[in-house]
Amino acid sequence: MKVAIVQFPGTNCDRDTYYILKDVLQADAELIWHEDLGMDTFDSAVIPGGFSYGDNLRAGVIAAHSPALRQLRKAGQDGKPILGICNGFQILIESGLLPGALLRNSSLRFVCRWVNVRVEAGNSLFTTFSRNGTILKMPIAHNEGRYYAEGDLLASLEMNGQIIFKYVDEGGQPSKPSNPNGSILNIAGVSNYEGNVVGLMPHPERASESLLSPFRTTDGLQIFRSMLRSVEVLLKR
Amino acid sequence: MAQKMIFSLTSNELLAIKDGMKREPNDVELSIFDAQWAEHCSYKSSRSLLSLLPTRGKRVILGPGYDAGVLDIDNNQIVTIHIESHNHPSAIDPYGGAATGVGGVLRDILSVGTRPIAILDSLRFGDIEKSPQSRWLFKNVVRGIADYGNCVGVPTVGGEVEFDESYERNCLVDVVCLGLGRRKEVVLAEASHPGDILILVGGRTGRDGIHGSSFASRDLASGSDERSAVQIPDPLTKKLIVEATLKAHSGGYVRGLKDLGGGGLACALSEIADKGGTGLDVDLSRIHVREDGMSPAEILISESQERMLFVVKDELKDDVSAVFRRYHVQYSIIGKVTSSRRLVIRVNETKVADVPVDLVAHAPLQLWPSKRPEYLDLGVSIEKPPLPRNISETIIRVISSPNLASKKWVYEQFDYEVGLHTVLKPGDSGASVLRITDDKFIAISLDGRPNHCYRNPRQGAMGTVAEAARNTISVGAEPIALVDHLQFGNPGNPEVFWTLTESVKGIADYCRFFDLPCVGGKVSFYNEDVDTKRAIKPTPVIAVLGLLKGARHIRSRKLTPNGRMIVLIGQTENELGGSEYYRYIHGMSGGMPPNLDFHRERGAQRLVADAVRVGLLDAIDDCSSGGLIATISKMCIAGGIGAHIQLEKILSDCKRWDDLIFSESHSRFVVTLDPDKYQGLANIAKNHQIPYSLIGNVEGDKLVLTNNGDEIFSEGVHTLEKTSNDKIPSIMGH
Amino acid sequence: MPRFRIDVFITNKPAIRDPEGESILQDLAIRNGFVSVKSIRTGKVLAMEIEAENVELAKSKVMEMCDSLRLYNPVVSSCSVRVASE
Amino acid sequence: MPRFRIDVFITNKPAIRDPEGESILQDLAIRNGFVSVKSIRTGKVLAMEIEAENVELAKSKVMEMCDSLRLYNPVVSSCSVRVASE
Ligand SMILES: Nc1ncnc2c1ncn2[C@@H]1O[C@H](COP(=O)(O)OP(=O)(O)O)[C@@H](O)[C@H]1O
Ligand SMILES: [Mg+2]
Repeated sequence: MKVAIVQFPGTNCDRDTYYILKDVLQADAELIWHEDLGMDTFDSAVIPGGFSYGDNLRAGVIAAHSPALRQLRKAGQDGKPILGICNGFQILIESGLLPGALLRNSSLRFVCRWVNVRVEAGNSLFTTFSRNGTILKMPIAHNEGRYYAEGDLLASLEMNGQIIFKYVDEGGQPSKPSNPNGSILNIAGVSNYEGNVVGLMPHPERASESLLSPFRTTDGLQIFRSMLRSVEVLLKR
Repeated sequence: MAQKMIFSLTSNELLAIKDGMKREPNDVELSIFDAQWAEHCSYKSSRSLLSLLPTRGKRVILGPGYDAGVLDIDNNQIVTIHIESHNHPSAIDPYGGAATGVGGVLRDILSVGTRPIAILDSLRFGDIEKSPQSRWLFKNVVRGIADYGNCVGVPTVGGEVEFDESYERNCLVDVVCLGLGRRKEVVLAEASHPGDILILVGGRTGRDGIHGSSFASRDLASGSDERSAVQIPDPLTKKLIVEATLKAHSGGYVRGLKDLGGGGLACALSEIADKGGTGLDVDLSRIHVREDGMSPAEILISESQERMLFVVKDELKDDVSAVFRRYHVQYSIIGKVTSSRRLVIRVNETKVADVPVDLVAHAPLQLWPSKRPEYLDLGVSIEKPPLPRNISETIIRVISSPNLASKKWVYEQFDYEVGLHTVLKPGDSGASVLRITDDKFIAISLDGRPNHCYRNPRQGAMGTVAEAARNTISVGAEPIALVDHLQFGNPGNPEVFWTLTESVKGIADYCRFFDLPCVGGKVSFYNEDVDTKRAIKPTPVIAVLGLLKGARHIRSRKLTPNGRMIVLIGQTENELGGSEYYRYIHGMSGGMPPNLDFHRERGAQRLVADAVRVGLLDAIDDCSSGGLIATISKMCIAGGIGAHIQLEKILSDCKRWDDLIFSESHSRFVVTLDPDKYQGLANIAKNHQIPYSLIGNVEGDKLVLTNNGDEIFSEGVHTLEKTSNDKIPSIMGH
Repeated sequence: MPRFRIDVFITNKPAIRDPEGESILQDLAIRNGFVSVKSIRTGKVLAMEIEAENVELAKSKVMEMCDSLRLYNPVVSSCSVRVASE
Repeated sequence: MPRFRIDVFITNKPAIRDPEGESILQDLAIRNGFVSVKSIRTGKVLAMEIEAENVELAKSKVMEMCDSLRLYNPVVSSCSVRVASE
């Protein structure tokens, strides 16, 4: 089982994600420069956070046109689990692997803070270790994270269970003050229709060691563990 | 079209150049001298003073004089540190100026072969409550730092912000960067092997920033069109340069490395040749330029961002080049190292400059007269301000003043997490704590106390170091080194020069007494209003770096559960000169500033360090700006829990409640502990002969002050937090 | 081949909120007395120089690029292309 | 009072670099085969609606606002005002 961690010019959470997968979870992960990505040799991929191509024009849009995305699209169609974190989410949105849009935060400022994220779809490939309603503490750090989708699309996301994560308050409610960027319905992460491609704005890799968590939590590990488990299950099939 | 050259060289300097050259220099040569002999590059006004600072220590591998200080933190690991300012560029283009300031200090850390792992920023502006200009500067400076640091993926983990009228026309934007590397991988800014190849890497050379370094060394012309000084940030290119440089370096390809900062290529070339004891032969026609028709002088002094100079072995140049190509980083092979001890510049075959390295690299010292300012004596004995009638309102106003209010609005714009190092984050404590390994940490605190320095520059500077050191001790670390940044007006003004001299002596005194080496620094002059000639308050800014072993020793200011005792270490004196209380509530700058007694300070620091080591203490914070009340309220807010403080228990000879709670006396800490451990603390305090008093308890959800049983203040911690958090957003509009 | 200057304008669709425009209107313009300003919407311009046989081809090439490279996000923005006046 | 639509354009001055435009040109346009594009510079548009007696007054009011509220930094950027075509 092998996980690709894809690096674009400007990706900056690649080494962090690698550290958590490789050193903390002992998974077979590999950092791979976007030009060299061949998904035939990988069973799963993570697009980590950062500022691919400096967020020029729009976060994620330039990377979305790179040949690596052709590889990832194919892998997605083959059912391989693909996770986009922060800028990775933006890239998946811009390349059409995930639905909707990510707009500039309504505060018009970059925001870095720890938030509560509620698991909406505990049965997804990335949440098998969590249950519906589980609250995960994770930090966000982004400029363009305001999730947006229009009427029909939004309705179908809800209906198909494609909304995977929402920002919530301490009481678990998706309230206005707990929404850090103005996302519609407090959406923090979504999946594709098939459920094997997921993107989220919060950073699970920064929430995977108790030493670095203000709450001594390791909630981010649930997402990575779920992913690794799903890969295993898929491989056995 | 080439711009006309404007030189800032003095007539004495011109004479020295002619003497040294034994002929008339040409314009290209003059432009090299002009760039290298600018204050910014040569330190001609401050060099002799800076030599007062102790720079050696058991952990110091490289001290001042290199791009960054290098410290041994055991097991072959090193930490590097440097501080830079970008005051003048930020004043005219706050966004680009601040951003490129971050870019500059990152390059310094990279230049010694280490990966940048953290940024801190220290910012000073005029009164944002009154001045739209200062709000505009503040907003754009913060955004500039954020956009740059966030994009290159180096976390901004802490800093400070201060607002004071004296910075209305001269904002200060200081950035500290820390790096991490391996001891055997330190690389120097030297070209020491004749035959090696010089490669210029990174962005194209254009006309930006031409005269930037001589510009930084002149007064800031208000309203003038200093377009040429504008530097455009390009963090994406920087990120690629960082990765390419570290990759090339880890391949063992790099023999010397130098960033291009103030003074551009001219300064970089003369410095690497001087340090290496060699000469250089450079062909400007090889350089990748952005604009046509640049003159040789313009190419030499251009301050285009995102460039590095590599010195590599001839036979490795193809391997290195391959690394740059992989990261889409542009490069040109521009020349080679010679043994001539001359800096020879050509355009194709034509020699356009030929100067002796020794001459250009060593600007003649500039000596300035010095005179003690009169205002110092006038302001000492002042009448006490009237006692405020409304205690609650006064306390709330002070602790939510822009200087003391939460800086969440600032640090939430910074990615302070990337890199997985940040254990104590902005807002958690006075110092930030970074993980190096799972049981080795570094702590860093960045502080400036210009209002104390204004009253007494020597005491103020010493106190600034002490405060930064106490902040690192408060999180459980041991201070191992500092860097300083000296920001003053025009050194030609004898009063300014006197305050500079005193400040340096203060820092040096502290370093010597505490055996704390100064491993780097920076000087910024001409921070004065061109029209009124009024200088900023003397502003030495200090970053103290601490080392911490064992995660269990990490402490923060977060108050811990009900029932803990609150102890104030040290004695509260009637010292309110230069205090935030006097400034903000009474508009006063006079009075006696806090006095630093080295023996007492050392005792208090050791007491806390010892108590942490044996596990006696829970929350810790040092007591400084805003006094005891500001410290306690920050501790309550950080912990989300209340406290009861009994003023009559505080050891002090202050007669008035306001003096007592707002005094900024040094050598004090607020600590909390389990009542069972009180005796242990008492024993340690006795060893160090340091006074302490049990002043209250952690309890409830309010901060309550009583005086002999009478409640004089009571406010919910949530309300305090909200008031503190809302202050800056409400001033900034949203 | 001749060169043309084509401007691409990218703006949020009318139905999509534009917090930046709102903030410039409310927090800056109106707050500082410019009350005759009734609305502000922000957008992005890309000023391009392109070689083409004629201006029509230049425009259509740019248009093609806008769509195929997603210079704008069709979910939320619209895009228009104009020949620059001077 | 009549309403006018005025567009404000804010771009880096010609002599000042625009790394964003350079990156869009290199990493997006040229990389994906649009090699006839020779340069791209980015800028910002503010589309305003303003009430004024006539179009000239509308324009000058907008310009005054841009200057006094520092909607752009004259050291780095230039700002121009145009009446929107439709
Ligand atoms: N400019 C800044 N950048 C990043 N963090 C900042 C900045 N200013 C303040 N902070 C953070 O906010 C917290 C409070 O800072 P400050 O008000 O100076 O109090 P103290 O120095 O007592 O902690 C600190 O953790 C500090 O690092
Ligand atoms: Mg401080």
